[in-house]
Amino acid sequence: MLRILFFGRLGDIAGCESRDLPYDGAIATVAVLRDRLGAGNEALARALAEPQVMVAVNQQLVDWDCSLQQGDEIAFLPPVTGG
Amino acid sequence: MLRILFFGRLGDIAGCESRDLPYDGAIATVAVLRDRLGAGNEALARALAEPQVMVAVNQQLVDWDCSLQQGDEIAFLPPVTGG
Amino acid sequence: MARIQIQTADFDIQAEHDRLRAAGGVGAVVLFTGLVRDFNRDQAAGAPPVDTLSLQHYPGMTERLLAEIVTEAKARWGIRDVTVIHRVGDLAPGDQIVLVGVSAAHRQEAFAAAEFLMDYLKTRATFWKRVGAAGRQQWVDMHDVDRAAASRWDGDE
Amino acid sequence: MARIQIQTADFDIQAEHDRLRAAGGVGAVVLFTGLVRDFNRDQAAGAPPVDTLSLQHYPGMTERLLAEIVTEAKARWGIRDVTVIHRVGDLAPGDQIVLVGVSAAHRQEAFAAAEFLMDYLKTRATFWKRVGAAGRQQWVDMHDVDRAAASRWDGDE
Repeated sequence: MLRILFFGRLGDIAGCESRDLPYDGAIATVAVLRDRLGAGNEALARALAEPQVMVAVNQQLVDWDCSLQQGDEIAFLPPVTGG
Repeated sequence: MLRILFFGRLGDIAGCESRDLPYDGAIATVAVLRDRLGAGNEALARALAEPQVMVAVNQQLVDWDCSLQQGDEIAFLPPVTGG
Repeated sequence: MARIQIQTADFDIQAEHDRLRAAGGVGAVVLFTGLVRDFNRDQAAGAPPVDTLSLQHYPGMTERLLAEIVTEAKARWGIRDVTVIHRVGDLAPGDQIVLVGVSAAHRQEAFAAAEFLMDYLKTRATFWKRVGAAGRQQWVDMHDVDRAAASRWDGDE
Repeated sequence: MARIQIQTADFDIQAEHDRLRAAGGVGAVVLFTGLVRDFNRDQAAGAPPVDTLSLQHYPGMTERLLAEIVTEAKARWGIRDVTVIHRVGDLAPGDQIVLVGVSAAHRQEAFAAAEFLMDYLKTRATFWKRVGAAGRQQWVDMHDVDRAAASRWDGDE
């Protein structure tokens, strides 16, 4: 299983703040996961492809070619707006 | 009468924080006053001649060639150290 | 020393000031407080005023990022103590939202570290604001001015 | 708005913060507090620690200079409210000595104005410090670092 988190407006576009996805070996990288999540939702595909969106795996910022493992937590992060 | 104020270490050197001096027309400018005050006290003459010492007449900073009038308050100010 | 808090509750200025002041050799305390304003920087003229603000964050990751930012500030400046408190959840205009406090021997270090912490907090820490105005909810965009403010610290990394 | 005070009494951080926060449209409050340290910047190694500090000022002129500095800060930055409180008389290590507070819509203005006020206060306002260590009284010299800090604001005058 992969745990997927959408923060900020990405949650609105995804229709949820978190979801689980069965892990399979074909989801080799975060980029592959992003494409799979966008496949059924064109607005989400566009939003996740925006250059300012960042991704964290197990709470560490990573590049889009980061590989995934069973049990990983993947968070999609729009530009932060705290403070 | 002229009212003369010495602040900071200038008070220690002058031996007082304030003194009155009878006004006479010969004290044409602040520079003349400074020289007269230093005439009897070489340490004070040296201290008042230091380039960082400033002078105020009636609580306004002035140049050394500022002219003086009966009743003026003249303050000699070493570099400030508040805050 | 450092105190890092993410909380729904309000914070107490006097208590935080007392804590920062208690570190040894302190000559300067800088306290920054951010408040919920009743307007937005880029708000169109005539737009309804903001009446609610809600703060989301990424639990776990936020704490770790704030700790990193504080560690970086302590490495850059000789500071005595640091406090970062950020509220989450629902807030109203005028509410206190964030506090950054620094104590140091001298004011230059305290000011620089506090500004650095705020700039990095605004551009790195995983918080997201949503505002409501006249019943309509909207996620806030990152301000270009904040990005520019944070980038000024990059030169000497 | 502005509050300028020269006083022997201590000041209350919470009350000053509340006052600054009460101005309309405030998104940021910066409070600077200066404390009497138990050491001097240029103190020789092994010198006895400072145990008393006494502050002299030029009544009337000081108030006028502080008002000028505050007016200049308000002309340079869009700030909502300003507080400057400076204590005079006898103080002890750890005591609060000066408070500069600024409230503004945005943090950049609040930080810049507070730093400007402190830099100018340190180099222009007619206060003089005398410290005592091991029974010996000594007038404090102006720090070169303060002169340099103040001069950075001169470019855009």
